[in-house]
Amino acid sequence: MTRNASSAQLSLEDYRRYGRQMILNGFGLPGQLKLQQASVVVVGAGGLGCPALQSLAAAGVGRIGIVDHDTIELSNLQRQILHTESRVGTPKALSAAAAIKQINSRVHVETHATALTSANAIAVLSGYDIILDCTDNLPTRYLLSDTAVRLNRPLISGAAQQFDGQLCTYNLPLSSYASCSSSTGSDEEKDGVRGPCFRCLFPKPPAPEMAGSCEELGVLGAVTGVIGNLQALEAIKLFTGLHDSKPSLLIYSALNTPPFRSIKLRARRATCPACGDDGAKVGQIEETDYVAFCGGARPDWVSRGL
Amino acid sequence: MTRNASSAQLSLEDYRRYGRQMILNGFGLPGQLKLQQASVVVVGAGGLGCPALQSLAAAGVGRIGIVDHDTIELSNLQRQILHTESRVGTPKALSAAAAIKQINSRVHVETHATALTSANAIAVLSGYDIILDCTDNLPTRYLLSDTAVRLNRPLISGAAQQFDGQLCTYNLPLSSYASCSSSTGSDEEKDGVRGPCFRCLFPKPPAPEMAGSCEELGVLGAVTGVIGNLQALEAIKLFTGLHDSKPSLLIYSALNTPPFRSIKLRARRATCPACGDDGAKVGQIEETDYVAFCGGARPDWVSRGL
Amino acid sequence: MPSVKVEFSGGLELLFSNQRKHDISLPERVPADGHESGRPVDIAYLILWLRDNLLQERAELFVENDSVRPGILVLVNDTDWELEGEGECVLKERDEIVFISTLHGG
Amino acid sequence: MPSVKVEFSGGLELLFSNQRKHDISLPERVPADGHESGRPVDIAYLILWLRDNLLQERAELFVENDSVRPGILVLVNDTDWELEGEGECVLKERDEIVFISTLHGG
Ligand SMILES: [Zn+2]
Ligand SMILES: [Zn+2]
Repeated sequence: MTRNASSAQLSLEDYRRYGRQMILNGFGLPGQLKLQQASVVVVGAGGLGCPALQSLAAAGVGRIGIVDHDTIELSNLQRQILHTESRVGTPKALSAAAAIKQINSRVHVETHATALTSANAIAVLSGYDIILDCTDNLPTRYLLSDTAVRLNRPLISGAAQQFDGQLCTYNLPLSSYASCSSSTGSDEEKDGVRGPCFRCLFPKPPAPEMAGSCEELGVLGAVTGVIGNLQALEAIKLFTGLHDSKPSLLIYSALNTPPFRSIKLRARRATCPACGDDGAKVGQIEETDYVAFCGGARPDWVSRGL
Repeated sequence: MTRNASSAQLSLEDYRRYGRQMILNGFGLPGQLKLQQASVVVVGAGGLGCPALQSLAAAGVGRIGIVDHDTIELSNLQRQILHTESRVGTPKALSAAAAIKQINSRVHVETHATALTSANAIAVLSGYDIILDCTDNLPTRYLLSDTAVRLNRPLISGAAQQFDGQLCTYNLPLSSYASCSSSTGSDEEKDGVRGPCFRCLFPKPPAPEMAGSCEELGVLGAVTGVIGNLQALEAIKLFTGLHDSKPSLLIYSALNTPPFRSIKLRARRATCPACGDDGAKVGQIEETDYVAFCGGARPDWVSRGL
Repeated sequence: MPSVKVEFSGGLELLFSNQRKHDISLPERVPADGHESGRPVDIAYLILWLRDNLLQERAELFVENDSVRPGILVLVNDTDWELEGEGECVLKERDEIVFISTLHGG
Repeated sequence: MPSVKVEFSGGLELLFSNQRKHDISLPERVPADGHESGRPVDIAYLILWLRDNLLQERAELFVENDSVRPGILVLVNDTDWELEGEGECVLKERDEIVFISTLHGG
């Protein structure tokens, strides 16, 4: 997004590789060049991150960051489809990087095999145009939202539990992203035209009793696959200027009829402690202990008989 | 589906591997055993087949057939995410098999690196409980539907073009599949309780002028990823008895608001030449030349300037 | 004058100026010069109205024997029109009618 | 007596007998013994009605200060209730009200 699209080149091999998307209406060579010059960071190389990374790499996003401090366990393979049996025990960030390199060696992949904390979030994430939240816990979700607000980046947030999923792009640029994120627009100009952040919608986390992790509540791999691909699609739409810039929340329930529901969302909240207007903010987040904010360590569900 | 679930065993390793889905409500050990004893055939290891195969293998479907006669080209890698740069030029069926073996070596994979024709369809497909239509052309879609009707199998049909996708399970068992497909129900009993086939809904193919292929019209890889994962989910719901048995068509358009729409479908058509009642069928399909039925070879879009 | 929303999908939008969504106002009853005139406006009439007023090219890809071409699925408020009386389904204010053709790519 | 559809999602269904969808009939106006009685039935009243009539356990996870707990999003016919006047949004026949909590797994 930083270089000028019109001066960039696409190699002959890339014309062949990306031809099937370059012939799409509204995509074309400009769209492919925008992807090539774009950067995205995927936080979490698990159930959501794997399919998202796969689609982003295959589509030719130029630079992809992967943040994950975990190592692969056998119980991950049921949904974390970039990881293989032979890589069990190795860091997820490295495994995912190896997998997407096999699909597309022309993508520049950067791995951050480290836990995201309030101490390093700005440093790790500031080098990327768009952030994908593919994490599995609430404290990191609030940390990502607050960081995305501070960095003025769209945050494409996916979540999946059991048979259900949610998708929302927080801090969405309300005019066309492809144009407003060009080097001519200052950060101040961009500030006024963003959709709600995660905190605008959910100022308070659900009670810890209702917030188990995937490890505790379970999840179906095809559900994370659907949501992860939808996250990649949101990023591609933003990069190429195909996004309609309307903040919405998609909720998915694999066993429901109908399975998908789209919700039109509010504007950002002027009083939001994260993205609100200066002077109108209620509360503050600077010194937030994210884990404590979300109710501390999660309860032990098994011992509670749930 | 042929063996008896209650007598089957799950290895200790599989308890660990599949734990995250076995703790789901309505899934459990019985659900995992049903998947282990199930078989599915995926026709087409391309944009839809790759993500579908990935999810089916990761979830532990016991036996998976892959039908594809094509070899990998560079232009496939933008969406066919099981194939790698190093396997360009090799058969897609073998490449896909190698990829899903790396995820789950316990799945029994059978490759059919051959084109599906009216001469071999029954032989190739009859060995599987459920058929996934991940193909890219109309003649094969009609052939698959007619064959699924003759074999009395559900046909989980995905389609993706440009920014759009469709998903429908044809020939859907209208009572719970997990129970009605047990060895106690005869084929005749099952016959009466199926949803519509592809021909019931689309007795006539669209005009060839409107029916380009993905190669001609283009498609986004994240769209095939979404639909392919939804196909895998349909299969898993059918195998485990979690499907609501209501015939419906899902239409997806990545650029629309809302992007998903679910349609409640009719019953099967008594006059359908494929699945209609004996004596009421109008027309016949026995000698159908599928390519001719769909208007012959497709027009050359490039020369028509489209 | 029921106002209805009409949407084309699966490639059919190509016949209608490549525009998927259309807001349409119809007369309350089928005009006096029409076939079976005077009846309340139904989907059968909508199809002919679309052909005569909105279709840009090649009517034969949309209409056949005064109904839609057999390869086209008609949906009334997210329900297959066959469950709603097909062409005889009378249109109400704010109904959503979707015409789709099957996709076949993969 | 507006009949409305209420749906719980994102784990909130656990508080309501683990049932996601409920069809509910409400009085036309807030009953005489209620706070601000006599006004047309709105979402503020629905929330309290749900607490008193449908909630199975732990009201504090659903209601706080006579409205929903801040972590819960309320949707009226697929629109964020903040765009519809929040609690003051008057209920109409066949409205769909969805209460969701955020998911966080991945
Ligand atoms: Zn905010
Ligand atoms: Zn049929």
